[in-house]
Amino acid sequence: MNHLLLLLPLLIPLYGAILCLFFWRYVRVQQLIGILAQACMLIASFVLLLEVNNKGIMSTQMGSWPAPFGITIVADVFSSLMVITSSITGMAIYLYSIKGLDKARQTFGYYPVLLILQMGVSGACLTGDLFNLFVWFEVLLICCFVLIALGGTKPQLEGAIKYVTINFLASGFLLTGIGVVYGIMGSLNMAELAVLVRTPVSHPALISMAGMFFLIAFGIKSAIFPLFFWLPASYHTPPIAISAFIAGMLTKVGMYALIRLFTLIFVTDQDLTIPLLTVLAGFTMVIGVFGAASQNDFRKILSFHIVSQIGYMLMGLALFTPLAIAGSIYFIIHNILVKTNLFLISGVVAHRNGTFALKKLGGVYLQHPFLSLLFFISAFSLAGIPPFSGFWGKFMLAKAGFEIDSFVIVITSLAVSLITIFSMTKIWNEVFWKKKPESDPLLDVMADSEQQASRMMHVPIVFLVVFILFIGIYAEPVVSMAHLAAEQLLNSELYINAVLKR
Amino acid sequence: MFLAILAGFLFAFAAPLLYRWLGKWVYVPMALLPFSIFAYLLTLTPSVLGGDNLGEVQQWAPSLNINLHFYLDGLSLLFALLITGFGTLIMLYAGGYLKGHPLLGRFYLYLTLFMTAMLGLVLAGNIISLFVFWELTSISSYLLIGFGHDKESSRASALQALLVTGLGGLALMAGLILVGMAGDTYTLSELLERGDMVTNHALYLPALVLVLLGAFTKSAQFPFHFWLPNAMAAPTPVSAYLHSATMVKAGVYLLARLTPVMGGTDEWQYTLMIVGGITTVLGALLAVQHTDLKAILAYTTISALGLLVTMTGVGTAPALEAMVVFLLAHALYKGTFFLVAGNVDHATGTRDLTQLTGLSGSMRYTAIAALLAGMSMAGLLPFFGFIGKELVYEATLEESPFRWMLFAISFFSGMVFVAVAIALGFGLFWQRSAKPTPLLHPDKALLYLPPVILSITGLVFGLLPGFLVTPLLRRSAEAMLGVEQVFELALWHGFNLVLGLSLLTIALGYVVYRFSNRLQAYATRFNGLYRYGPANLYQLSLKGFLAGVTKITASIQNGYLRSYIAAIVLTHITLIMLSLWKDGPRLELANRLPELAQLRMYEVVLLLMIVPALIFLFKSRSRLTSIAIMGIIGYSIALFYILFGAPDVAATQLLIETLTVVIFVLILHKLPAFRYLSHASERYKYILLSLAFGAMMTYVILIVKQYPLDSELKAYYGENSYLLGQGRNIVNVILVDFRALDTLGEIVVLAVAAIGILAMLKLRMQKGEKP
Amino acid sequence: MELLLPFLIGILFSASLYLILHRHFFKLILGLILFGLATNLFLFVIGRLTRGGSAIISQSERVATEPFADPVPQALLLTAIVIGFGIQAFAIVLIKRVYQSFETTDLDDMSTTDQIEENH
Amino acid sequence: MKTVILATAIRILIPIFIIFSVYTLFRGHNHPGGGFIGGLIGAIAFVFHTMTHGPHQTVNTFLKINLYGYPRQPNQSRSLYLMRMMRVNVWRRRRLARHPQLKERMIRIEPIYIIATGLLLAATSGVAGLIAGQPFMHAFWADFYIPILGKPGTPILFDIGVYLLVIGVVLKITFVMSEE
Repeated sequence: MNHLLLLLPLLIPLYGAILCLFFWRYVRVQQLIGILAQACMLIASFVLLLEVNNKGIMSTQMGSWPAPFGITIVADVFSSLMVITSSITGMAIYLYSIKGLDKARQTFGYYPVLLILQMGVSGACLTGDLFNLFVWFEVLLICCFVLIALGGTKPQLEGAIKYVTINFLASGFLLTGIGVVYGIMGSLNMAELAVLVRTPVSHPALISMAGMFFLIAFGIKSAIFPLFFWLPASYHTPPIAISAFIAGMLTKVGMYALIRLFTLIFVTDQDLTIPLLTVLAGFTMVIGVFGAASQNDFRKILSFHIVSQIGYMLMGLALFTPLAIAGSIYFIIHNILVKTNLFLISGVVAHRNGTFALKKLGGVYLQHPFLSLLFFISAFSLAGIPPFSGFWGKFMLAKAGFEIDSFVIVITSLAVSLITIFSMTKIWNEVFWKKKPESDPLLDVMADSEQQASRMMHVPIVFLVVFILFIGIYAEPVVSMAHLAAEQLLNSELYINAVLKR
Repeated sequence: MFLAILAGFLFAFAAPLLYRWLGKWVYVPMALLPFSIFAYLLTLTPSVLGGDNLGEVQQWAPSLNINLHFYLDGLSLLFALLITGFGTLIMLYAGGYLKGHPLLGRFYLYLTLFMTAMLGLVLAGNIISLFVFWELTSISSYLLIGFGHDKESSRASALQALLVTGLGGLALMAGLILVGMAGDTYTLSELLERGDMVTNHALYLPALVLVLLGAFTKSAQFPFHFWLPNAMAAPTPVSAYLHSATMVKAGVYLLARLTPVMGGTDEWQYTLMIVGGITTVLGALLAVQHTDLKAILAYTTISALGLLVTMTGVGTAPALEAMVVFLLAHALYKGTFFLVAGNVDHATGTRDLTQLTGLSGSMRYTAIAALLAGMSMAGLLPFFGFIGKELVYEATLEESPFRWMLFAISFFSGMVFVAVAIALGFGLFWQRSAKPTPLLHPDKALLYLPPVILSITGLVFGLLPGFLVTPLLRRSAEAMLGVEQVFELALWHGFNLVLGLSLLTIALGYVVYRFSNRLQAYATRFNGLYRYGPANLYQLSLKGFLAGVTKITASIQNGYLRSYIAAIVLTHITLIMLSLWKDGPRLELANRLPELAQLRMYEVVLLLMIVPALIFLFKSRSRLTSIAIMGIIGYSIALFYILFGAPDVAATQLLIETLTVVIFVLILHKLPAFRYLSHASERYKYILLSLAFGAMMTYVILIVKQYPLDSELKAYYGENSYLLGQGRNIVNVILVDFRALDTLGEIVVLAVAAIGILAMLKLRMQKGEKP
Repeated sequence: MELLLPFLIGILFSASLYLILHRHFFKLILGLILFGLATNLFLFVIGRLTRGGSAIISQSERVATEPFADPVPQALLLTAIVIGFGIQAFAIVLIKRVYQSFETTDLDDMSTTDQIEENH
Repeated sequence: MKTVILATAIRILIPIFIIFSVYTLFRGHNHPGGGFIGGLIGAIAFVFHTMTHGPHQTVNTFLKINLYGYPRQPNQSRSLYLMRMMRVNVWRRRRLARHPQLKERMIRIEPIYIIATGLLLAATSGVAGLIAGQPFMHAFWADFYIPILGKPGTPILFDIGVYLLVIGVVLKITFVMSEE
């Protein structure tokens, strides 16, 4: 059963995508396949999470080749949490896309690409092999390229060119990094590498040098300072259904890889990495939130906030205690759900008002009280107001920081969180509370049928809010799983034994 | 208790629905909720007064040691009764005040949410869950202040309140975490017994600073007092409830709650006394300056809060006793006054003191309530306010180095309170006037009943102090002191110094009232000082912050791809150098120089092909030439792969190169002629950066290759690829068997690329996208 | 040990980066392709080189005999080349579309999505 | 580029290319070659065809199947009818096409479908292992040789999937591009 269970998060979207390709011309059928695949994904990932949570780390060797010679697919709690979060998000995105994305885009491969994107996420989270990780990242990358450019409007193209260039470089760095690792240690299996770095080697500095390649590569992909530039340039350009998923998921997968590698492999030179990561985390938070505070566009504010929140996750890694890493993991999950949801809400608002610019928006509070409530919950979750979900992550990180006397970074993170509150209330004030300004007649045409359609668009938002509220108000299950995940990460023996079957 | 909180939240979210069903009668169920909780708490009172501290635990987040502990002792009972009792009246009052408002349902939602949060705050027995409720009060207060959301000023005030209390909230969170670390528990009942452990801990000082920051922002202490008057943008029921009786007292509650844990040290005492003292005086001063009813009330509230903080800081038994009594008295009369102000505003449409006069004729019951509250506030004899003031004076006159200072502070504020009490309780209504202010509508029962009830309560408590409130207040003071303490409240203490001072206060207060016009005129001269006040500082820093971040962001996210790439590559180089800096291996190139002698022909040839090709590439301005040169470079590299035993790679490289050239030709042949766009100023910088990057990569290869590599993979594949993998071409066996998953991923990439290219060339959105 | 190859790779990296840093997007795409080539070569060289013997088990043998080239970097390289091709093809088409939409070849003209809108 | 000589040359060369590409595909497991290289070789043949003749011509020549059919006579046996149909479609299509009762049906092979088939083959070759309770991509080999093609097994199926996909991808890309 293990073999199948571990592969399902890869195979379901893959077969879904293949089916979609066969029904290339029939959008309705593709929608159906998509929903079906999403439902299966949800179930499969939930079962996987339960299994891993109960039985510990599971692994399966591709092609029956013993590790480290083949490729290992391995699931610990962290990766299962990522997979289930991605399938929750994926479900929401699908529900949204049906009404929220124009038909033209849907006909040009939107569904298969989105499914493959999910496959890439699952692959990146489940693989136990460094080069395979690279491959899955390339899958993610090409899907993002395609999705960001899908439709080819001017801003999209402009965003895409920056996105493509910088991420292509990142892939290059990643590949060179893998080359360096292979050149030093002669293996690609992550568990095997973990063993090798822990045995005395003649040249430890080389390992930390290799680590730097990965830090840069995944740093670019997860948008940490000073490597994040592509994100604010591109994430807000495609239609919301696309940016919501990319914005919610992608950077966090990069963060996943960073956490995985820097707890498993690149742990030898912590005198260097920990201060370095701390500094980067601090700057990422601050610069990201500054950017968000300066923007006046719904989506751009949200995009810059991604950067800022990546800083928090990095902070957890930099503090490097079980609690801190658990905090990071919790934060990642919270952030994926909340960020996706905020993007979706911005999409619904823009769908009704025809714009994302704060100055042209207004009056949503009176027109759509229910949507306002949904936004309020999500926004204040993001801002970390208790009892919503962001609080727990913030709390765990702050506590972990205090426990090892890292006062500066904790105070920074709290200050950043205040500015986050500021920019969320900015959206709230401008979009929801403010009276709608005298609007452009061009923007304001919406037929009744479209109003109906936009009511359908609430469904995914409610779906996500349920999860957000759940992990906020009843945080215990996720928190305890995050603790377990952190324990597994820091106790790399568990991982090594599960993969190498010792 | 848990059920009470839960019911609160349920009712809160049911409020909009109830409004839809019940229309204007929605206030009935909404008032019933706090009333039943009030009644429930009353049933618990005997056991609390008997000395039991009731506790209750609900599991919440046990893996973080955060549980929903509830803890009911005298102090929390006092506050809880205040919250629910006053809450009942406010719910009724709001039903009248906002009758017909389209958003009444939402208003009740926020108000009930707030009430529940506040109740949770005072009942919490775990400091983190206390914090959770604390923040909930902040956001519900935000929503209530911004209730009139059409107005820019409302929104700005709401934001201000949220930012200031949010700042405090974050500090408080940090502080409480530190307290928890110092006391090794978050559970209140345990913490209360570990006072020494906390105060002697190394983290005590930072924890203290952070906790006080939280308490001071919430309770509008100097220099964070400025948000409170602005928060009066909220509808009056909110001002009365949140910004006078309950939420602002949350800070005071926190200080009182933590007195046994963190109190008693010099730092605690001095900070509280100094900040509280400044706030008391400042609030009183500012109150005199204003003529807006709610502003006056807000500033006197600030002053009263300052006095409460000061008393908490003094920390002696009489001081704490005075504090709880004054707190209750203040809540009663100030609440009344706010409701009265709301009535006046509602009925006349104005809140300006100078325009209002002679209302007693038309608003009789409101006038009576105001009179009673005024007498209590002024500290006249049979009222509860009198007891409060007596006790405060007594406490300040205790033997201590600061006694005169403390006395002066409380005396000054008392004087202003008297003046305000006369102005509001008497002048507004009972002063004869030739032209009473006309009313828009007659006084309504729902509007005047709550203040009347409140003010009468003040009178009853004053008349029968021993009977009704003493036990409760005693238990509260004991909760702060941590020891049993017997004290009795009495209305009449006999003729003594304190009574004399009280009389003096009243006399001087009357003088202030008489000359208030002149005082105000005089005070306006100092308006220039506002420029240096914290309110203005807030505005300036907000503006400066926005300008600053815009500038920073514009310079970092400047839109130029090349500067992004330059930054990334620079970071890359820096980090690699950083990692090799310290005890990194040194490159020993010197002893490998002889290898140069074994230079192979092909290496030289390759170099001779590629380097000139690159030079041509830079020089060339024709696209086709560039493409051809790229082809040459690609083919040379393929050649090189052949030489090193990689025929598959070479073949793939060749074919791919061909395809790339084809694609280039198909796609780019219609582009315009090459113009040489360059950036002369930056060119040298970029050349330098590129060289550094190349050098780094070279260095990395050289240094990695300095060490031998024994790859067990190579050996394993060599042995097993035929025997187990059934193939002689090891590379192919790796691709389709050993590492077939890579290949699967790779073909997926290709498929997606094809879809992408198809979509990009075929799908052109004509008009702007539909989001 | 091939001493010149690392330098050649360095030169390739330098050249590609310099091209990428140009304003003209045709140069950008050339730079990207060159960067891909350099990366591939880097991967190949750093996995150690074995001259001559390719990683193919001859008909007479059942296991590979030394010296044979390390097949691992080769396999990785093959995957990387193909992936790189997919991405490059996409990038080339992207450039084409960008040109059609913007009618400029200057990357500096494409900085609108990063700009901050005024709110007043 | 549309010179007659080149066009003719390419038309003649294409079958050779395709046969060679299939050969490369199958020998790849033991000699240099394999799905990728084979696929690329095959695809490049089509690419040249497209460049010289245009995408429509390529589609018409290689990716279009004309099927002919006529309704079954009531007294005709099913098997006989099927035989006839096969004969019509495979051997004598030209001549029988003039038959008045015949209906012509054109099937165009979308390259997307080739891509999908390739992916399906590659993925399913791995699923075989899962069905047998083994890990994904567990290899199953037949124990006999087929001349030229070698030993059949799931990895070979995988390689065929790769081959098809590469052809599909390159075809799709070049068609779209040359229509520009």
